[in-house]
Amino acid sequence: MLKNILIALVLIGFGVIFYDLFMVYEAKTELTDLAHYYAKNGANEIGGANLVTSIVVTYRGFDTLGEVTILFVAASIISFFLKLKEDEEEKVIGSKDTTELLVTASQVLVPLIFLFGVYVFMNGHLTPGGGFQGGSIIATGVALMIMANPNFKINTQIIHWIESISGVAFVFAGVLGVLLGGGFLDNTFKGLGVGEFGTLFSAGVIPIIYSFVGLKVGAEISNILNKYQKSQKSI
Amino acid sequence: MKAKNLIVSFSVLMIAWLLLNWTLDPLIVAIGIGLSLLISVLFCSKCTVFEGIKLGPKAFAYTFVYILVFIRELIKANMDVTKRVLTPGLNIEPGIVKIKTNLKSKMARLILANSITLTPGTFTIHVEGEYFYIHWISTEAVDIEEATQKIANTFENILKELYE
Amino acid sequence: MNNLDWIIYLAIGIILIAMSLNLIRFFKGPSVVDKVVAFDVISLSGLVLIGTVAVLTNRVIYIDVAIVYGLLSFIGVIVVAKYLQKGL
Amino acid sequence: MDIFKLIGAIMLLGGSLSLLVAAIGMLKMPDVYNRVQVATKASTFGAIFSFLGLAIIKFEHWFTGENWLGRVIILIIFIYITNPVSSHVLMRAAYFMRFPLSKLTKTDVLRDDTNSNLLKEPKNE
Repeated sequence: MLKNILIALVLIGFGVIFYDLFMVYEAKTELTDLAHYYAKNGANEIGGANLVTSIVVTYRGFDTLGEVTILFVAASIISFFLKLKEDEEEKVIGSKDTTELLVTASQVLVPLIFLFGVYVFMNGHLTPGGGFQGGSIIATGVALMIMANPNFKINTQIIHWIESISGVAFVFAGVLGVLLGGGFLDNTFKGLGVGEFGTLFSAGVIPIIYSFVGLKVGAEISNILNKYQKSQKSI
Repeated sequence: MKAKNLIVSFSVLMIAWLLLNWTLDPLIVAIGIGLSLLISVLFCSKCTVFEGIKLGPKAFAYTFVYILVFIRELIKANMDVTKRVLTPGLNIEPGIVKIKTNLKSKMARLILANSITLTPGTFTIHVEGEYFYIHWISTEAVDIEEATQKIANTFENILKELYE
Repeated sequence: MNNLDWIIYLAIGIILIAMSLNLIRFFKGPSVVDKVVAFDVISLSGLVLIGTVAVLTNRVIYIDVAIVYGLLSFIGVIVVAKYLQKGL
Repeated sequence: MDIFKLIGAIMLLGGSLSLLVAAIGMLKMPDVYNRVQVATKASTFGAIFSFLGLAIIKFEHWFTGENWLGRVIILIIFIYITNPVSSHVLMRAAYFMRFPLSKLTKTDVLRDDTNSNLLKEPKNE
């Protein structure tokens, strides 16, 4: 009885808190100076429908480069500290360990999840997605595969190749901006234009840069998951 | 068999890409073709999910039959659940029974299990070889043959036309 | 066009009531599986709420958000089930 | 176009009522297995039906402009595959953790088969 009263009190408390939040909330309508500049000139200069993407990739491109680097360093340190055992013996899986239905469902779903991840990072300048989000979705697919099948092995070689190539390509696209455009990571190359506003092929090289960021993030997080799984097996 | 796997996987991915983008712009279609090819070669060169699928006008027609039957059973299941939940008192007789299926294809077994889960009163709790263990909210039959007859036969007959 | 919006708002109210009933089961649930199932039903209701908000505010991109949310809730339930069974 | 909005809104209402039934079933049923059973059926149906209703409300956007129909179809297929599978995995975990069945239970074939080692046990070496 006391427990039920406690539950009711907790629920009422939640209700009061959220009611206050909901009623007191007032949207900010005034823009600061910097935000005013972005809102006024962003769409014309960059050509992306999603202004956040323009800011993340172009106005603050160095910041994104740094974030990708942080993720890379984190992945390296995790794989450095985990004790890995490189034995390739296959575990015997009984029917109690994993269900056949989950394995089948994962085999159907994982390609679709990968496709959706690619869709998210290619449409980063139009929808509320982007490279980091798309990469995380791809890594979710890898996590599903690992969970469905305990004997699943990722080809680490491919992951490392994808990661290095996309990292180099990201910097290369930035340097191309110096040569053809107005500076490092400038997205509007001379003679290329920004394309028609609101279509997939607009906003210069933002979709391409975001694709590289997405591939790199997906590869790094998959690598972390893979390393964790390997260190689990050795216990 | 391998080529068939690739073709089915490729077309599923391509349809999903077109549904997501909802346009027939040639560049987007080209990107979709390349991407679907890449992903299906990466994942489905060894996979066994779509093995035994039948392609052809008859299978196409039976897909619609399956969807119609499934919708009918889904609505029936929800009438059943609503009746059980809203009438006062517990009029349930739960039990776990065993049914036998002859389906071999992985995808067909997944669809069969999902259909059993979403139809009136039954829930797939464990899969072991050719036996499915079913949690039944109002146990009407314990015998394997009789339970199979009552639970799985409608869907199994349709799925046999779609997969072999 | 606006005269039919009250049905949508009524549906939102019903979904919120359903979510709070599930919340009771979530707090009370005798076993951990009860809690996870309650969480699963809450996330599915949340999915429908996201869709409803997308229709009310006329923004199609919220449906993408719903897809990602459904994916995450699926993976979350499977992780918990695996953990309960034998430790990942 | 108003008729489509009416149909869609009524479908949305039906779906939300189904979600409410799922919630009441969660509170009423006596053991884990019956709860999962009722909640899965009702909530899956509720979600699928509501999203169909939402797509029908936006009927005028089906062939021009924003892509409502395609995304909703993807979402419905996704819910159809994932929700029964995740409930199945959860219920299996509950069963093999030996959560008690309700006293009303009539028969349990799986318990007998597990005890007589008909199921394949993983080998421990």
